[in-house]
Amino acid sequence: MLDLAWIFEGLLMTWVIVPLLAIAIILAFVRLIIADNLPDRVVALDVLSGIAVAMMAAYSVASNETVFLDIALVVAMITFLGTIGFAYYIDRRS
Amino acid sequence: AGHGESKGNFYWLIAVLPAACVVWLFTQLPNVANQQFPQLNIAWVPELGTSLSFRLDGLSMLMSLLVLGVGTLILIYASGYMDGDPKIGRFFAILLLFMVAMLGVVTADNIMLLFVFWELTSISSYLLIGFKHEYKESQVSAQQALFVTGAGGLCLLAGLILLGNAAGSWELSEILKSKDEILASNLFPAATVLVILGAFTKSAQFPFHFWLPNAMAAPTPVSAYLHSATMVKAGVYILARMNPVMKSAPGWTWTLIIVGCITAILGGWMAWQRPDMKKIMAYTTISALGILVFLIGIGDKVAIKAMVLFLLVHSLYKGALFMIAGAVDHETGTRDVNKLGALGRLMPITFTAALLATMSMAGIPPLLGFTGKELIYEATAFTELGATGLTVAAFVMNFFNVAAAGIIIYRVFMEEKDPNFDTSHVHEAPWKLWLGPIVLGILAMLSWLTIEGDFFSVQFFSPAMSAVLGKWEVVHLHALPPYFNIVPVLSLITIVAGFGFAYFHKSILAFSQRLTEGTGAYGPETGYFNFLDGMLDLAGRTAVMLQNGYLRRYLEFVFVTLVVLVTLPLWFSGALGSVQVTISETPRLNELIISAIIIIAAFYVVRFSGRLAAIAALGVVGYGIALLFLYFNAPDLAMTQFSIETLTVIIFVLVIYRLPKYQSLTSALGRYRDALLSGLIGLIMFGLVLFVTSIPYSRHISNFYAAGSYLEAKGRNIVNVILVDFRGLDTMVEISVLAVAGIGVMALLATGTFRGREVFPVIRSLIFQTASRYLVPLILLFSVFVLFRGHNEPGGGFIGGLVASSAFVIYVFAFDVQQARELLRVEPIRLIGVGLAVAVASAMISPVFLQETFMYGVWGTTELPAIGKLGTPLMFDIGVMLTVVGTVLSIVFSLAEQDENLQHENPHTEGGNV
Amino acid sequence: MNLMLATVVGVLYATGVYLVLRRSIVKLILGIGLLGNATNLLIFTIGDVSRAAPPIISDGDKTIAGEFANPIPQALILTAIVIGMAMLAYAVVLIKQAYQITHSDDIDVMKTTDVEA
Amino acid sequence: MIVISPILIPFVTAIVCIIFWGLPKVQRWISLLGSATALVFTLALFNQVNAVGIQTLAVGGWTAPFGIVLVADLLGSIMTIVTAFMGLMVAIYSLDDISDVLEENGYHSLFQFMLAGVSGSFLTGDLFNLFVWFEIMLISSFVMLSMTGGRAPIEGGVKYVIMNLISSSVFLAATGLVFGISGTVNMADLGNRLPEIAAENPVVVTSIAMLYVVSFGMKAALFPMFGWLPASYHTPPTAITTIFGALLTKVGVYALIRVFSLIFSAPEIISLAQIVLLVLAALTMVTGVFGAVAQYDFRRLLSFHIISQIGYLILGLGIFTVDSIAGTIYFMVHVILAKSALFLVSGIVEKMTGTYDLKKLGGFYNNNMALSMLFFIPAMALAGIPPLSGFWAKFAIVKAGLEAQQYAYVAVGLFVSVWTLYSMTKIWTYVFMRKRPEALQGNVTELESASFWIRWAPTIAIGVLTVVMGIWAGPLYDVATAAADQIMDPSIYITAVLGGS
Amino acid sequence: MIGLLSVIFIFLGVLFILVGAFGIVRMPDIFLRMSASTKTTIIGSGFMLIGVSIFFGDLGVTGRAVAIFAFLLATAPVSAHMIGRAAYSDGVPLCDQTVVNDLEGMYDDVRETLSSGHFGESDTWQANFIDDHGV
Amino acid sequence: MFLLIVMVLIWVFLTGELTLGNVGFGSILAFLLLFVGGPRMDINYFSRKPNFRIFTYMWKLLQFMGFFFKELVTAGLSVFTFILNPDRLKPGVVAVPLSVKSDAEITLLANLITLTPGTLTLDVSTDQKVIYVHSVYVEDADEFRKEIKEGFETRVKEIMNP
Ligand code: NA
Ligand code: NA
Repeated sequence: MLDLAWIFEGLLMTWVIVPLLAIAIILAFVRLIIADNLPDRVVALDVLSGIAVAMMAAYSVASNETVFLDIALVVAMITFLGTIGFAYYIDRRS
Repeated sequence: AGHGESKGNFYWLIAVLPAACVVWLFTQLPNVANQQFPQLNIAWVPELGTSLSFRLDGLSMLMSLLVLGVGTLILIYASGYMDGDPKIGRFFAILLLFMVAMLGVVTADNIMLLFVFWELTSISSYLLIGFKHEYKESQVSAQQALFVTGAGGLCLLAGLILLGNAAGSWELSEILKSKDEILASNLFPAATVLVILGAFTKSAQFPFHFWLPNAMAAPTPVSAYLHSATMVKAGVYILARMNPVMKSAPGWTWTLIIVGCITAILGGWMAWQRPDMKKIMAYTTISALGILVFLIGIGDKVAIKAMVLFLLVHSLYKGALFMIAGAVDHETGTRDVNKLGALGRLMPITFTAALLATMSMAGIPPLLGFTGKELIYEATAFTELGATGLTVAAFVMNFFNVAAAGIIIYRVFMEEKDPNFDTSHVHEAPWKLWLGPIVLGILAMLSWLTIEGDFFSVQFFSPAMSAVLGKWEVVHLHALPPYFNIVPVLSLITIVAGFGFAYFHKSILAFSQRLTEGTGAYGPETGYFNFLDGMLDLAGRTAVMLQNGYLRRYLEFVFVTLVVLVTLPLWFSGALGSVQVTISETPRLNELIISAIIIIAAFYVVRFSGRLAAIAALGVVGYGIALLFLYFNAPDLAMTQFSIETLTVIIFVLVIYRLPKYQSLTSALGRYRDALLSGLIGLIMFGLVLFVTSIPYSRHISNFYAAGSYLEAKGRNIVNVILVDFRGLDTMVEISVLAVAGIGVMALLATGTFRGREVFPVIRSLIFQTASRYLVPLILLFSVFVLFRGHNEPGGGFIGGLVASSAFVIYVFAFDVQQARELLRVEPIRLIGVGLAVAVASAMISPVFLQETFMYGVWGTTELPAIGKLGTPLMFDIGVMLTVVGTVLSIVFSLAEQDENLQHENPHTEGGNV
Repeated sequence: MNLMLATVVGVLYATGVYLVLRRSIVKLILGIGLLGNATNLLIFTIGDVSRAAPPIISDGDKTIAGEFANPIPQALILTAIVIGMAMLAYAVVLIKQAYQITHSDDIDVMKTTDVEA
Repeated sequence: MIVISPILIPFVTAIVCIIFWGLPKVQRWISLLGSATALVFTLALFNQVNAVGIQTLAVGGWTAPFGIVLVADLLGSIMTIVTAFMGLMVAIYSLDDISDVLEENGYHSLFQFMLAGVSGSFLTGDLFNLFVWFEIMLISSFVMLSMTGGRAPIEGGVKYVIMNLISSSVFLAATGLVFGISGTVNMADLGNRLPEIAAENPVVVTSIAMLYVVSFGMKAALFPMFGWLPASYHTPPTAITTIFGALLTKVGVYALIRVFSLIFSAPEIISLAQIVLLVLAALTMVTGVFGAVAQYDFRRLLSFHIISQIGYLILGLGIFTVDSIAGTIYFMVHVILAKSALFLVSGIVEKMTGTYDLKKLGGFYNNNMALSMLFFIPAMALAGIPPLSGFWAKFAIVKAGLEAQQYAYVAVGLFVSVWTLYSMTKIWTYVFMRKRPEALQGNVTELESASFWIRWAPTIAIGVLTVVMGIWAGPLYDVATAAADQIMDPSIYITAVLGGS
Repeated sequence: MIGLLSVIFIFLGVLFILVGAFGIVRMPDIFLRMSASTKTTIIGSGFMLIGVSIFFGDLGVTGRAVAIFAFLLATAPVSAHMIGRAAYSDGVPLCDQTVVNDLEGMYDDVRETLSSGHFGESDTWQANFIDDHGV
Repeated sequence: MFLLIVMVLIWVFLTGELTLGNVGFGSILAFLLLFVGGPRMDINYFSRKPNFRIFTYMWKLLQFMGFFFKELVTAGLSVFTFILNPDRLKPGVVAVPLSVKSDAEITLLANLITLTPGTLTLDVSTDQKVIYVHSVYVEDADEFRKEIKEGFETRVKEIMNP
């Protein structure tokens, strides 16, 4: 029973949830590519990193490994810094 | 020449040394004659077959006597000639160096030892030719002589090595016994050619002869000693030495005969046209050297006999003549035969000496030169190699020698001087200058007189001749021809014709000089300079082509090399057929999507026209790779990749807006070419990855880590245990790399200039500032958490350090560097120092306190909350963390600080694009 | 899987090399960044990539049970990433200093040390 | 522990220097003390290796192939002696040559880190660890090269940095690939495993070996990948040029020797590698010396000579016999000494005249006999004139080459030797023999006493060694041969590291 | 059952994130995109983290999930604000549909200030407002 | 003090280890870190009023959080609608006068605004009198201002001034 549940979840996670997130990444990436100004790209990058955090949460369930949550925490924190850095740059050049 | 005040000097006393050696050599003559050759053998560089082994056989004895005997006289002479020259000490030093070297050449039994001395003679010759170093002529001539003899020396080196290898021995005495082995070697011809090249350059044989007349730029004692009596004979010596073996080489005989002949005749032809006494002597020296080679070429017993005797004869008279030229120059201030004349009365002793020398040169009894010339004719007149031709050649050689002798004695000492030339102050040279020539003249006479005695013929001459001949022969020389044949007739004709020519030569002088100059344009010296210029030109072009200043070109060279070399094995093995490719399991959708995004983003890094857009795309590549790491179970890696990528972006951001906008600079063709090249590299790496992943992977070490990580190294996160324990040394160096990067950035910014594009001040955000105040302690707390759990879960000192530094970097962005510094309280460099010290200290605990090895992990026993056991790896990780914080902050602080200074000091400086 | 990763590696190398060969100094440095990523991914790919568990020993276990991802390439790449970042950081600042001297994005301007003026 | 001392001492010295940040005068003495201590320990290490055999140290107590192992064989310990010696000499020379600003910005710790990197490269028995040592050596050199600031050091630095980063990338990729086929980066373990793998996959393994040729070749400044060297080496202060010229390229050569003798020695690989190395060596020698003769800058000329001499070293490696490797080892030590002495002389000349431009110099033969000899002897050593060090070096390689029947390459070597001699006489003529140009007359400053001895003492010491290496070549060359014996029989190394198996 | 519950939460989270991602592609200007993305990212992650916590049912995991969420909550609006003001001062245009822009002309780059305009200066406005709305 | 407690709590959350030892360790750690970050931080903010009533405050806090999460989910759902109907947007930037004064209050308000439906804080005026808010749907600017002030600003005041 538990095994079946795990298979169900595993399949769902691996073949539905995670790919859906990957599609979200594609969308954000498309924004990054088609953007015609830098702030737009930064937004896209910020969203990308947010999705990455979500991806890690999902992946921790998919692989039954809590360690991926740790990465999510670090990534959430560090990508904040990245966004701030870009914003600083945009401020400085304008 | 020196007209300085003669203060007198005692350098001549040094001559006692060679004189004493001469005496000792004389005591050894009987031993040599009994084939009891004195030997000395001391190991030197056994692995390279070189030993300090000397052997004094007949030929060595003859040469040594010349080197030391003439050397003795030269030292005395030089003491007079160089009197008053401030550099006389230097001169004697080099001269003595040469003497030792030359003595070494002729007495060495080990061929490499011989070569060592050989090269030393070249170098001392270089220094002596360039002795008057401020003159362009000296500089060029010295370099030329060294270049030619140096090149020849290298040929000789190769030849000697081949010879030694063929013979299986490096000792001359052994090599000469191993004739059969040497002849059997297929490298023997090559060895012979190389040895001949070495000898020809040294002994100024055509077409390498041109350096010798130019070498007359040296002070006259040098010309007398090196460039006539001794050093130039080294080439002849080596040919004579090798004669027993090499005469069997194909082409040896005729190469030597023809080259010797050309050299001898050419030298003679050039000699009589020169107005400079020293140049006349130089060319006749070339001529004489040609004769010696020519005789070795003929190679039969008579020829060798003639060769050995002529060698002695020439050294005696030519050494004397050079000294005389120097004496004349010393007293009159010129060596020009057109100006000089009638010196016989003013310098009677010198004249006497000159008379003796020129008579010997012309082959007139009672001087040794007479027998010398007799033997030459005897060698050619009865040879089986074409007596007529060779005899005619010998006649021409001898004719020019006689003519030159006549010109010197007649034009310098006997004919009227140039009326415009003032000789009122001219008087006899000091004794130091005439002693040498006189002694040599007397010796030439004495030896002729005693030539039939046992001492000369048996003890002195025969052993020398036997050495060249390769078998022991005792000969008895005759002062006068024992029986009548064509030889004395030839001798007589030569003398008459030669002197006659000397007397009348001025009438055709102008014409011949024009002829010589005309042909000289096609001569080997022109060739030499053309070669030199050509090579220098080629060198310059090569340098400019390769070192063109364009970094892109350098990189293209590298990448092309990479493509060629890495694909080389394919071409050699024939095909890809030998390579197996296995495709492992199918990728999942999300993996494919991320991979596709990485690829597209990578292309956009190339395509984007904005710099920041490109950096953003690069960030996507990095994040994408981090996700791949995540997918394939590398949590630490994913975490680090995310952090590093972000940090890189920050650094780019702090730097890049000062950089100019992109320009499209490369031509379309260039872009296609680069695209092709980079595509090839990509393909190669793709292929290598595919091939390598198709080879089964060995997990022997991975399994060891998995088994030992917790039980032996007390950590559950195997990656972290590898980093701080199994491969802790890597990490220790890695953090030093970080530290140095930090120091480097600080140093660059400290010494660099502060100019850049115009920037605008930042309006600080209240919201951000307030938020950071609360975030910073939380982030710091989190960083400590990451540090402590690293050993068992993803994290560790490195990530912890990055997290901690991010807190301070946030402060830089929210407030300014000053406030961030106040928050940190210490200089980042101190953190680096302490961090590294802690890391090293953790590694040193075991060796210092426990007699264990470096970095051996030691663990405490008490379990602490959230941390677990304390141990040196944890301490190491703390060191890592401190170093990382120090480095990141030293980089970010100094960059941001420069940024702020720029803003405050000169907000509107024009920098901008060019 | 190896085919996919090898493709990514190949593309990263190709784009990296292409950028490194540009005349623009900024592109040059971006190229270096890409090459660094390419190399890290290469090591990762050839080190027996696996979808099994992360190389972490679970609480309570003494050794790792079952399949696990190969920890060695991970550790090697971690070291390489850090070193790469240090190098890149230094290079970026150096490039900046160079620009402040030459006032040009064109690397071809920088040849005074090779070609005598 | 003595095995790690040549690395640890400079490493710790560097760290102590950082701790004394802000006190450059204190750092000076620390640096000197550290350098001197390192020299003592390297000698002791050599002594032990020579007496007992290869010494190993399993760092952290993790035995090979699981942990990182440091291995001191004869070659490694010889190279660490040279490193420590040159370190000490240049540390002394730096006291006068390095400006206060550089000292304040961490010169001493950078210098020591670089030495640690070099020694680490010579002693590590682990391929990836070698990469790491390379990197610390490189980044320290990056900073030292450009920290003076100004156009030339920065421009030179850009080329140096970018090309070395590419080289490191290739090294890392190659090491990754080697790791991928074998599962190990321990050199001895690789030496054990790779021959078998190479027999099954000759093409792949040989291609990977070629990546090492590219990477180490770049570091060693092989044709046509040497562009970074002449672009940069003449730009920093002389002390820095000297230590770079002495050690950095040699680490590349050392690495080539190590990987091809120990790891890629399988016949499938080495047969092709030999051809590649020989061709590259020949081209390197020729282009290097051509570059040299075309120069009119003292240090640029010498820089091109570094390249040319690297060609000789690789020639020895390419011939790949015990004799040729012994020659390469001897040559390496010789060329480090001779070239360094010349660089140091160039620094003395520059200090006195303010220029490195041959066209502006002159007159030293007349006015400064001691300096002339200080130049002439190492110059002749470099040109291979007996009985100085360079002669034996050249002779050994030529002899080995002829014995191995590589006639064409030997011919190239000899040809280049002539041009080496030529270019040395070029400097001799311009700087020493000829009359001082008028612009320079009266503008030559004699060094004050302290400055004089700081510069002269190390220069003399190195110059004397070129003579000692010539005169005392017998026993020294025996050591080189013993080292080469170890190199050419990888089983000695493997057994020492992995134990008898 | 717990598994199903967690999957539902996670799925909800993914849905939000997907919508947010659509948002940044579809919205006409950067401010609207941020409006869309900031919230969806936080909510999406929040739901997912709830799902994760349920799935593992472990205090440590829940703690970390809460920490992540809290951190996102604290940083995401700050990021949005920083990008937003940067974009505005960088001159990124507001879309054509924009009806009002009170920020126009308020930034003073030379004095490095942002003016509050008549909204801040006018006490009367304040007073009127208070009168009208009785705050 | 407040921050110290928060930090200890977070430490316990992170480590997932609710033992006396760990709490003690976390406290020491938090104290040390606050010592590092201390002077720059407004740590005395919450101890300004000595007559602070903890249970009342906790209740207010819970209320506040409930309101906030409700708004947050509403915000998320509203995104659904406006993404699907981009044509019906009426975006604009509105200046909202502030009655809250302290940095912390303004920041909290600004962040809350960003997290609520369709709004995004762009900046705060230098004199801290006005907050500029971007909204996806501005029918009436004054109405919008009112919503902000009545909704979040009031609650922020309450929660920050117990
Ligand atoms: Na005359
Ligand atoms: Na770690």
